[in-house]
Amino acid sequence: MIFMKERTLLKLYELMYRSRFMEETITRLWNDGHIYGEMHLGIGEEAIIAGVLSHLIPGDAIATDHRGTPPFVMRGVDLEALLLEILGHPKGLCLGMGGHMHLFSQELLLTSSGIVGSSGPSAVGFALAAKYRKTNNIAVAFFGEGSMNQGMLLESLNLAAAMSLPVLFVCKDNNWAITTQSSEVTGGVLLDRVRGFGIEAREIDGSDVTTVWQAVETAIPRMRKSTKSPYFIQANCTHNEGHFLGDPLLRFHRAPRKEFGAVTGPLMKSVLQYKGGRIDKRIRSVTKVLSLIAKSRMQLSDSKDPLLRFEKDNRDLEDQFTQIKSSIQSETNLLVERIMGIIQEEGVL
Amino acid sequence: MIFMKERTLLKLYELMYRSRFMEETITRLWNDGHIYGEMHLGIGEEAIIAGVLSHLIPGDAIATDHRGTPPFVMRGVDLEALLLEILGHPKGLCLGMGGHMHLFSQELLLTSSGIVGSSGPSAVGFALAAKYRKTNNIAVAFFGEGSMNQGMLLESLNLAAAMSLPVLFVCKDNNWAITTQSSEVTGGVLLDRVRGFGIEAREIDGSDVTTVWQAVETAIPRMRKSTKSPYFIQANCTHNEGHFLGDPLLRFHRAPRKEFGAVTGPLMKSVLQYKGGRIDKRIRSVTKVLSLIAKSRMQLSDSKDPLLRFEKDNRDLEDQFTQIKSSIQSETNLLVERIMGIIQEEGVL
Amino acid sequence: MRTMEFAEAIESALKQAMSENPDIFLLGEDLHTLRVNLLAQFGKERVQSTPISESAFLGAGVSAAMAGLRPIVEIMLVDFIGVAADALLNHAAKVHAFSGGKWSVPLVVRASCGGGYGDGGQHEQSLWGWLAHIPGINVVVPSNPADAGNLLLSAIEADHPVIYLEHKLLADYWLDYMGTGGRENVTFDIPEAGAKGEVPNKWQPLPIGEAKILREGSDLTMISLGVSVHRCIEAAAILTNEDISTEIIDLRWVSPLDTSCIINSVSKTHRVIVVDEDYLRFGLSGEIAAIVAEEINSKFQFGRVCTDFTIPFNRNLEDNILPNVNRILDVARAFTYE
Amino acid sequence: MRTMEFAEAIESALKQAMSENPDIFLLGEDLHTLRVNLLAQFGKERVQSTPISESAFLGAGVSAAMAGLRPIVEIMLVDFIGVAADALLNHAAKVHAFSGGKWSVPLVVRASCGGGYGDGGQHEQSLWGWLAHIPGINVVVPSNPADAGNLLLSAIEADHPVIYLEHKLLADYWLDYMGTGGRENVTFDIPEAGAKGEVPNKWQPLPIGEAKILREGSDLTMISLGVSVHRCIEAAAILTNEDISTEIIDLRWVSPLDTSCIINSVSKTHRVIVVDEDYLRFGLSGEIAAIVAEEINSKFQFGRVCTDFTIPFNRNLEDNILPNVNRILDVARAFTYE
Ligand SMILES: Cc1ncc(C[n+]2csc(CCOP(=O)(O)OP(=O)(O)O)c2C)c(N)n1
Ligand SMILES: Cc1ncc(C[n+]2csc(CCOP(=O)(O)OP(=O)(O)O)c2C)c(N)n1
Ligand SMILES: [Mg+2]
Ligand SMILES: [Mg+2]
Repeated sequence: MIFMKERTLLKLYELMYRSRFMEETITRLWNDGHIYGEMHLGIGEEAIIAGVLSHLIPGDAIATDHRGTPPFVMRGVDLEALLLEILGHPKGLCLGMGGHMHLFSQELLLTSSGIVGSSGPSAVGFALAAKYRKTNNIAVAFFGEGSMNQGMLLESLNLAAAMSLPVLFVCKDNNWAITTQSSEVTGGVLLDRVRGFGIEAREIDGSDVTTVWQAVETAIPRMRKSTKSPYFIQANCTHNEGHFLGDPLLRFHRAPRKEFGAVTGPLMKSVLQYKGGRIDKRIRSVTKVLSLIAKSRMQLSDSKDPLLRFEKDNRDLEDQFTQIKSSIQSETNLLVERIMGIIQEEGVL
Repeated sequence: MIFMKERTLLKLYELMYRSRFMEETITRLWNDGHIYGEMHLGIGEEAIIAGVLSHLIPGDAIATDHRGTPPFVMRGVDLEALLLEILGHPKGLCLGMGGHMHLFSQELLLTSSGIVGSSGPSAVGFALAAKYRKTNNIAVAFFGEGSMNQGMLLESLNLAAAMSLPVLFVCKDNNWAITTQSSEVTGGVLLDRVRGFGIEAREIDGSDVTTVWQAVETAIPRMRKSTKSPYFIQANCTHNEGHFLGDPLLRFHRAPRKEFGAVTGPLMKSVLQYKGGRIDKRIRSVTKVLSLIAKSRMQLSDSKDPLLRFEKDNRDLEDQFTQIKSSIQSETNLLVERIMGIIQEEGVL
Repeated sequence: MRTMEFAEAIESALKQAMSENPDIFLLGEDLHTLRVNLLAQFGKERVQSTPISESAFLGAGVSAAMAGLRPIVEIMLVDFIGVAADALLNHAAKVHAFSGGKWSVPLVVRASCGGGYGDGGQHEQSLWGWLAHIPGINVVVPSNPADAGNLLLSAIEADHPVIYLEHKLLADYWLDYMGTGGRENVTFDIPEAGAKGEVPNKWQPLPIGEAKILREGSDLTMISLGVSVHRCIEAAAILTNEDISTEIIDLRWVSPLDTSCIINSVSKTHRVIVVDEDYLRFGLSGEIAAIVAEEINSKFQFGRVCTDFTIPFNRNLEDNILPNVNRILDVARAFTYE
Repeated sequence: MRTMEFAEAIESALKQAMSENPDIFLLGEDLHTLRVNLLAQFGKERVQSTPISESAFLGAGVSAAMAGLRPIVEIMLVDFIGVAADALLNHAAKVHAFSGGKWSVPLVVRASCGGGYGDGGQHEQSLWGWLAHIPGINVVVPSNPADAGNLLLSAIEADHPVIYLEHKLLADYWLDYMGTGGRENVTFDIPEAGAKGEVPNKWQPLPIGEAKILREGSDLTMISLGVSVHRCIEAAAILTNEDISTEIIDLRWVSPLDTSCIINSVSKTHRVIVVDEDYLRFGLSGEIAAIVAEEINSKFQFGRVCTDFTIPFNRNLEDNILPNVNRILDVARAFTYE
């Protein structure tokens, strides 16, 4: 096992739990109808984000994807401003203009975007700026494995390699892209692909924060040196809320009777429709869909939960963990109270 | 050495020479001011094109890049229509609407495009159609090595692999993209990159038509089978007219006095300008530019010319070659005469 | 006649078309779930799921159409078309012209569009005027179930590229995915007549470029499409009480525009408000002004209610940036009526 | 005052700007040759050559600008912007809005544009109206050397994204590369006053969105930009002989449009012709009609001379698709003059 200072372990736990509790809070607010539109959480990715962010220094930039909340929380954005933003409040971080997919902090060089793959070019540009200014800063791109088929991300791998830029590409691999299993639409092996661009790459267990921490600890110092270069980390994870809150696949497992009836009616009608494909093909299609729904259940499992795992691996720190948790909880709950106050008072979302 | 039937060798020679002589004719017409705009030739690529096309069957599709003329000639497009099109004449293949970068033949499933990388998606779509229709046809994409950094081409590698489509990707590698040496802006090794997408890939000498012929002979049958898959060939070549007719880099070597003066004046002025970068950087920049110009000279060499090479390798066929040449020459010359007649008569280009 | 919801109508028309023509197939992300019923009926060759590679698969759709098939390529949200714009701009739109009219591209690009449900500025754009700027492409935007089905057939049967946009406030599954997520405590201003309505027993293609007069009037012409036509209907009802008689044109086709329908109406009313959820400038509303100005030989009053800014996430701000009834009324009331 | 050619002016202004502000750097394909003089003066950190990866390096330009630098990202020909449109549509244009106005993107996108030299429909587009449709981006198109230099400074100094388009008929090196290729036996209709002219000794940014009246007149307003303003000047001279007094506005900025300049002029003339090399529909010409119709309380005659089709390769066809003097005269003469 990797040797890490207790202080570091506690710091990592704190980062992860703060993000987790914030997103659980967001879930509650979303369920209560206080947040409109989609809500993509980073629950399940905390080990990856914390393991990376704990190595960053001031001036490093981070480009996130549609799951921007954890990096924003862990990088130290004012939580009240962040939560207000996610609620769409005019006093939010972005005056309510952005919402959870379009969070921005100039001060901390943090961006996000709802366009798949765009964190690649974005991180490349920040790294370019760092190199141009001859600082030792780096830029991190967070994205999912599904994004690895998006042209601009592939281009940005090459661009970072060809221009020798200090970009840490972090692929959070849950093997799902909405309801597509990425392995079914991805040719070859991602790490080979990345190495084919001349970038050093490594696959790690993204549910284990100490593994992530250690991998990044090795990677980053080289990136900061005067001979810059990009680095790529592929880290597995699971989103146990599925793609977003209210994920239609997961709804099956959570409210099977209601959902199943709504879907299988039209589905069976389609299978039995007079015109169409050969019956074996139809059956194969339905089987495929059903098996997809079945597979989506895996996401619900807690076995890959980075926080549970960390707690289990560090039983000796249990007391401290409990303390961290309760202080974060009460902090966050107070925050929510204050915010709901603001919202109620001003009467607008 | 590969054993090939004499008939095949002569056929290959005929294909190559017909294209060569056509493009030499085009060069003349362009030099005489009968053709407007840019003119990208495939001179130097003939071995690659002929080696691939000689294995195609009716119904196979070809997506070309900005150097579409050789595939159009070799695939058997009506040469009068083709040449009239390149001249922009309303009686041309595309009624004068396209010109050499936008040639289209629906009958022969031949397309071209001036947008770098677009032959990738285009070939994928044709292959998709072939597979959809359960034919044994394939689709070929021709593109340069510079295009290997364009997102849509990278995406199309993955798409072909993931969907198991019979696409033959042919990368014509001259290591130049206009005035950029592609190796300087390309991370890693192209073949690795391609294999990383799960595509079988091979590098060959593109100046030797028998090598190309043999490689494609091995690749294609597997692609036509019911278990479809893409294949990638990287074949080197040289364009001894540079990027296009009137290539500014090559003009240096052809009219050094005139061009050098015109360029070095402002260049030296810039180097000596009061404000700017440190003097060593400036000198390094100029050295870089001069060395680029020097390197561009390599393209002028005949040593990689596929026709000369083929003639040398097949001295025993010299007489037949001479015969083929003279009959193509007289055919083409007659064609040009006829066409110039049409143009003069109708008074319009 | 039967009654259907908007998305149901699209699916029903697709089923009819796919049953009749084996050359039609679908290509796009997540189609095994988004089009699960079609998958169940037609099998996976006809409903193909792709990686997140819009520029490759839209480009592939162009050449598959050139090969004689009738691909319907889905771009989930029209906002994402930016990553694949070249396939439209330089390929789909140009092959017919480049080939001297000899080779056509019978491609349908299907995408969801529009806002009003709190998803932010990268997911709620309309962009129909932007896309229609490119010569060689048509754009169609249905506003109700009957049109949704019939116009889809028009798009499929056209021998040139047609972009078919379905508004997320009308298509229930989109709104469920992107807006409610299965919740019952969030609501949106869904125009009922757009979300559900009578549809023909057999789907029939409508003529390309034909607008529809939803309401006749003599004082004022409102020209709109998609969800906004329903805002116009609401506004027109209010204006009736103010003695303003409103004619409403549902364009249906952004391109080609039904110039004569527009001209006829404005020749009568001399007042026109374009209500267009796409961006204000350099788009549809301007084009309509130009057409009227070119063709009408007398003074007319012109106003427009469009989206003039990046769409905010905040629901209040969003509702005010997108065309709404009050903004329409403001413009209508600012006109002079003799 | 000194005299310069169009491209020389741009380079000269760039030299001035880059000397004064170390945050300015260039990013794009082949810059080591296209910008060789700047490379020689400033070194390779300031003039960076890229692979053919427009979406990545334009996207990178956006964040480099967000990091406080002043990147000038070159897209060789504006026609190629389709492969990188997302970076403009959803990023460059939106960061300022999304961040609640807190984070700006001082990015310049530089590209060549325009036709008239026989390069075909994928290399001769203008697209300025297309790009200007997106809120959050400005577009500028100079028509002469003095403006070319000064407006480049305006673009660089702006704290938001500006697309700077240089017409290939004006910029000699582009025409040499793409049109003549060193030949002396092909000629093009290059407007002399656009290709060469007096320029200030020190470049000065001009106000953003300020048009320029090139010629005063009372019967007819021609509104144009880029090469087409010179076609207008030619047409106006001919119209003088027919007793038609023409006012010519060189917009310079497509976006923001100089609304008051347009309104003032048309209020006087009541006749307006937009001469716009970009595509006819859903673009600049329509926007101008809308602005006039919104603001002017009387009848006006409106006509436009634009590009209404994929640009043909054939030079004759091309010359007739692009705005030309005869087409301008036709429209002007079809107006009624009391
Ligand atoms: C260019 C583009 N195409 C499609 C989408 C729709 N979309 C949003 S998230 C997503 C899946 C992304 O998968 P992945 O990158 O693995 O991230 P994950 O959601 O699994 O974290 C898709 C297809 C989009 N936002 N942008
Ligand atoms: C998307 C796009 N970007 C840039 C260009 C300009 N351009 C035309 S050809 C070319 C170089 C292509 O290099 P390569 O693919 O190696 O082909 P080669 O010319 O060497 O045969 C470039 C950059 C273009 N046509 N399209
Ligand atoms: Mg994923
Ligand atoms: Mg090359």
